[in-house]
Amino acid sequence: MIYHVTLEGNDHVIDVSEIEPNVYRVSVDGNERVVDAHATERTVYSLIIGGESIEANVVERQGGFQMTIEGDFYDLDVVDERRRVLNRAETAGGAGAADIKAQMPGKVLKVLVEPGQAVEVGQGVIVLEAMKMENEIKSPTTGTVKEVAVETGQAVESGQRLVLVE
Amino acid sequence: MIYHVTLEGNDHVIDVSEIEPNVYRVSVDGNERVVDAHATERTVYSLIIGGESIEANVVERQGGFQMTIEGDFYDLDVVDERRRVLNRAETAGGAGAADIKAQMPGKVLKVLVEPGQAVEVGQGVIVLEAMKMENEIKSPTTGTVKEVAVETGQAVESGQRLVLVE
Amino acid sequence: MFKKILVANRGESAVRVLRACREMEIPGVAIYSDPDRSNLHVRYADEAYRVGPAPARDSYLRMDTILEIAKKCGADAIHPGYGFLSENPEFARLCATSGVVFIGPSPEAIRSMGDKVEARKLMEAAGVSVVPGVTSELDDEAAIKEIKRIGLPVMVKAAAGGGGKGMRLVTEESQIASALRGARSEAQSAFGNPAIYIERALQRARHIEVQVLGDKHGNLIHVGERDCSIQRRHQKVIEECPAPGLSDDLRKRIHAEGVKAAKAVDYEGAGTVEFLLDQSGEFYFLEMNTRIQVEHAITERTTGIDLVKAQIRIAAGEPLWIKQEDVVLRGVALECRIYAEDPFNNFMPSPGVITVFREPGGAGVRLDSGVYDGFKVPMEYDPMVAKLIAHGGNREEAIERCTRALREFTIKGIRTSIPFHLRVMKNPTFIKGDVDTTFIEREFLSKGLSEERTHDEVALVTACVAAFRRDQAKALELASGRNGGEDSPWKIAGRQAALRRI
Amino acid sequence: MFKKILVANRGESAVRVLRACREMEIPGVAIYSDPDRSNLHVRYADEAYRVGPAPARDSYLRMDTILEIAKKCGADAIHPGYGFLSENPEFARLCATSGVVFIGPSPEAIRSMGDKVEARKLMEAAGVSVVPGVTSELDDEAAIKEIKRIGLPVMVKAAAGGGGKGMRLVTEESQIASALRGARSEAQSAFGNPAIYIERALQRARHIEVQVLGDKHGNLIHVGERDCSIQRRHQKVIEECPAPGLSDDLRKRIHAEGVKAAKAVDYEGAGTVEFLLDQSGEFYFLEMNTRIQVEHAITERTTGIDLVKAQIRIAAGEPLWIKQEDVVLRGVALECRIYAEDPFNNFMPSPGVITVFREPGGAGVRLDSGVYDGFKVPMEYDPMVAKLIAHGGNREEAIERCTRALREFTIKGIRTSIPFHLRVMKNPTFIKGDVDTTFIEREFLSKGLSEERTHDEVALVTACVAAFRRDQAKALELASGRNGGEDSPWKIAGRQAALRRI
Repeated sequence: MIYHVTLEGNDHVIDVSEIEPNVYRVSVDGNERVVDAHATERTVYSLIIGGESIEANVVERQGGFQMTIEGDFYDLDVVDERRRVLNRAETAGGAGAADIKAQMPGKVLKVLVEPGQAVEVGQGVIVLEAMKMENEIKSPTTGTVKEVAVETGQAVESGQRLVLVE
Repeated sequence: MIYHVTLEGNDHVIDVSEIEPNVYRVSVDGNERVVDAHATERTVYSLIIGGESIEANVVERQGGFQMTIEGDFYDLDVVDERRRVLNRAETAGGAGAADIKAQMPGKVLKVLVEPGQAVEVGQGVIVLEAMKMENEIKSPTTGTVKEVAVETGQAVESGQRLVLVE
Repeated sequence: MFKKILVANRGESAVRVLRACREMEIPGVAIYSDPDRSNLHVRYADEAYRVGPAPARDSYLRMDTILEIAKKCGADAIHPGYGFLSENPEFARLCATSGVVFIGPSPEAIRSMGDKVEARKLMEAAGVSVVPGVTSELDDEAAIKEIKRIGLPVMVKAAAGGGGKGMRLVTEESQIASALRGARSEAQSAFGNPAIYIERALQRARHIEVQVLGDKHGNLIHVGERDCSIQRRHQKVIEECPAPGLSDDLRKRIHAEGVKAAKAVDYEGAGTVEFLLDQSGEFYFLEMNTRIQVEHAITERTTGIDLVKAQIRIAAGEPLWIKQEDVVLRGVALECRIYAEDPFNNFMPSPGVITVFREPGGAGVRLDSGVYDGFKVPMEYDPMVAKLIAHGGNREEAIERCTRALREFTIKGIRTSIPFHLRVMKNPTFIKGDVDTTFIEREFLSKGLSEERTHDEVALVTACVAAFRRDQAKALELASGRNGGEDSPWKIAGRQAALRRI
Repeated sequence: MFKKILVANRGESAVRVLRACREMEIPGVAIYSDPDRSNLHVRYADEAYRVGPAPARDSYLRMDTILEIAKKCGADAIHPGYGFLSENPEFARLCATSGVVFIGPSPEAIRSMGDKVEARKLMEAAGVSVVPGVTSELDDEAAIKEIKRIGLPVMVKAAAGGGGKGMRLVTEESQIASALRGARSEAQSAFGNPAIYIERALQRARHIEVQVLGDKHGNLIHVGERDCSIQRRHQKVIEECPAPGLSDDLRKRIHAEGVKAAKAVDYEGAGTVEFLLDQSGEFYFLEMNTRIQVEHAITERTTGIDLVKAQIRIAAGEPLWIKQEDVVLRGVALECRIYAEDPFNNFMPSPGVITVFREPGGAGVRLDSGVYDGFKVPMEYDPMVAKLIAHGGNREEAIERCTRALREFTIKGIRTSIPFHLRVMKNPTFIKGDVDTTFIEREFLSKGLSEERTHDEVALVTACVAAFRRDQAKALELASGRNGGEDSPWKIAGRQAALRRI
């Protein structure tokens, strides 16, 4: 089975086949290896790759997987061939808008921008309070504020849109 | 909802209704109390009953539940009214046979009885090996061996019938 | 001894106290706010009662409700843990008038040490060096004058303060006005009191604190010192016992000053006298914490004294059972405070459900936590999820053990500060013991902190194996005659939840 | 120091050694049999290699395969842990000839102490008291004669023995013949050698053992003693360090004899000399274990010395870095061996999947285990799942802590010996320290052991709440338009497994 994977902006083509239960032949961009992968605690894999023993904590998300390996965080888009073609068609009409979402549940303490305002990468747009701490949410892109979806004092859920920048 | 519960041979009639989420009115043989019951780790309940905080680990089995509370083990038959009537009809034709089953996976080291033999309560019938230990399985009843379902050297699964005594 | 102890706290702090109760065979009572119903401290206690809704002011800070619960359940003593009501003199007084023993010092000791301006005066009177500054409340005009007299840099601090709130560092004259305004407004909102005072800012000072134990019979000893210089935003992150690199003479003098300070308020119970030690070897009284502290466990590990049980015995009237010469430290202990926060995203809080919780174990490791596998870390309270304490025969071994334990400690579902602690353990300046309160800023924040993703290959392989297994399972389900496409993820989740709920 | 260490063991024992490797920053290599692929030691290691199928003789006892793996991966040392090859002189010799360091004593020391008859001779020659008996191999006729000479009761023991196998107690003349036959046959099947010897059986003796450390440069010290009298079927269940109630003089004499015994075989590394202490205060050499022992952790806790790291340093040629006078014990440590077995059902093994694993924590608690939440305890190996070590300032506090930690320790899915340990902690005879090797038999087994079900009401209530929630969830599903009755539990389980497998 062939997957197209994007990690940190780099695309890879990966071919996976099962040799025996829990053992896979995996070819990453043409380099082949045998991977012994066992699921242990709910979301944790124990992997042995060429003798090296390592653990990965894997959580599926829409269109890919997130994982931690030795404390570091990886976020990967994973699509198979069919889905890839579909995705291309869907995103062809889209634009480079940045939808700034709450990364945790909290309370909006301050709104720092208003619709129509120009913002730069890293500029603060919202101050959220959670767990007794104030956290400034920054714009990931340079552009213009199209929408401010929350107001001061409002409670927000994780994943809720705060600001739309285009 | 009314349940008929058997614990250690004693029957109880218990009425349960939900007052608010996770809070129940439970009447045991006519004695009523309010129970605050939250599920925590996979099979563990945290209960608060009249201020007392206690934990129970609950696993469902066919026709009832098994649980541990402060390290001690409880095994309960739980049926609702409808099921109770059905059960009565089913077991009416049954007899007092003792089906001696393997309580753990293991290997049969010795068969100590043969069909037709008389056995007493506590008499050894099978020697099973598991985890480097030999364990003698004893008859829970006095009667006659009707069937020996395994042979020496055979591997058995947990729950598999070893001997039938009537 | 007490018949029943109510623990007026939550999470790790409450579990710590409840453990001491169990060891002493005293029934322990928990209180909980609504989101804390399934918290470990509730499950650990012998009894548990609801205290109110999520906001602390409506639950863990409700003195009247807490005393009512204590009376109702027959508790004859209350342990406040750390935080919440632990340094509230009014609560200590209310306990006394309600006939319940407050496990802690007298209301007077809490009050004098809680008012930082009064504490400075008391210490000066007792002959304890305080950081040069102004020991009186000041209006803005007077403050500006005093700042110029003392000379920059200075710290502007809330008189009612503590915990790093209402503090401003002033290094340039132009910052004075905004620092005064900022400190006052933060002090008003945090403590309901805008009063401030001025201290000289010590450059690259170390935070050294002396643990003391006093009884109700006039005995008071120190139980060694700790170094808590590793701080971020004035919050302690890593603590060490004993403090590295002090000469015997300096150590003895700091201990003596700690005892002197505590005696000045006739201190009863466990308390901590905090000092700033500057580069020249001079040290100054900073404040006294009139409660057990988060970092008490490292002192327990090196001295073998259970400080929480000591608090309880002292509050019950027992005279101190150890003499100063019995206090002997062995080895070195480190504590890492593990927070639910993302060190690579500006230490952003990371509440959520813990999906995997595998604790470190083995030689020299102690873990104090208030969470468990499947626990939902709430967004309403402090983000500390656990304290890891590592001990070794010497400092090198303590660091090795701490590193090993941090690597073992697996918390999934939320992000934690574990990777940050690991970097501190590998930092050459830390390993040398060359720390001061600017350590984290200098060594990490100013240099930027980013993840070291050295396992891209493993990530790629794992993602595809996971995708493959998912797709195979789906295909299998389809083949078995079920139309997997019909089931929305919600329905499957609903069924799973239903199964789980039994 | 070594470049890479292969750990020729599994489970808790392997994890213990791998922890030491991590602290020393030496890469650690695990080996695993087929059922152990997901074992914690495999996940903990830097590298892991399959060694064979389930039976130990085809995997963990395969000397050739293990040495092959060591060579292939570049390991220059092998740590055998405890059990399996740890006391196999042939393996130690093979390592030496293969150019891999065996972390343990010389093959000669292992061999002389492994042959119990030879060990008795050696000890007698060195002037160490041995249990009165016959130090030579005997045919049945000679054995009967000797038994009559020594006088009943006697122990018939396997010459190649250890671990309680091939042992028979003879209290009446009529038992002699069957005891000889039984011991020989068990010895033959367990050790491949039917040779036996005879010792006088000491009545109500205590098992006291001395921990020693020797280097390759002629230095050898003791590291205190332990009491391991609490045994069932000759297997240790609870151990204590130091041994309670010994006079200083007796303690010193036992230490001296331990050192004398170890020196007689030029002992290198960590080892244990076991003695039986009778009611009159006389003590006799029993045997020497030429490896690290399960219960080493309690000595680590009271002395502060990491014995596994000490083994590694000694094997690498380092001279001992501690002198006898540096060995100072602090407080008291207890170890409970937690087995997967049902104490209320004749200690029947209880393999299976651990569904909840909540570890004890807090002050004075150390946990060493090789399992985790979701782990399937295999039926093929030793049923020990964890070792709980509790330390206190004195014996009373150690027992309080141990009790508290046992109550915290939650293992679900399998039955464990935790409830049994809790009863020992509450037993007045144990609390007095009045223990000997018959303690468990006298205090528990002979009186019968049954559960104390004091929570019938809670059980009834919980069962019905669980049933109610299940039925409500089912009704909800039906109401949402799905026919829940159509789904067999197998299909639901299958779907769940598929979801879990991603």
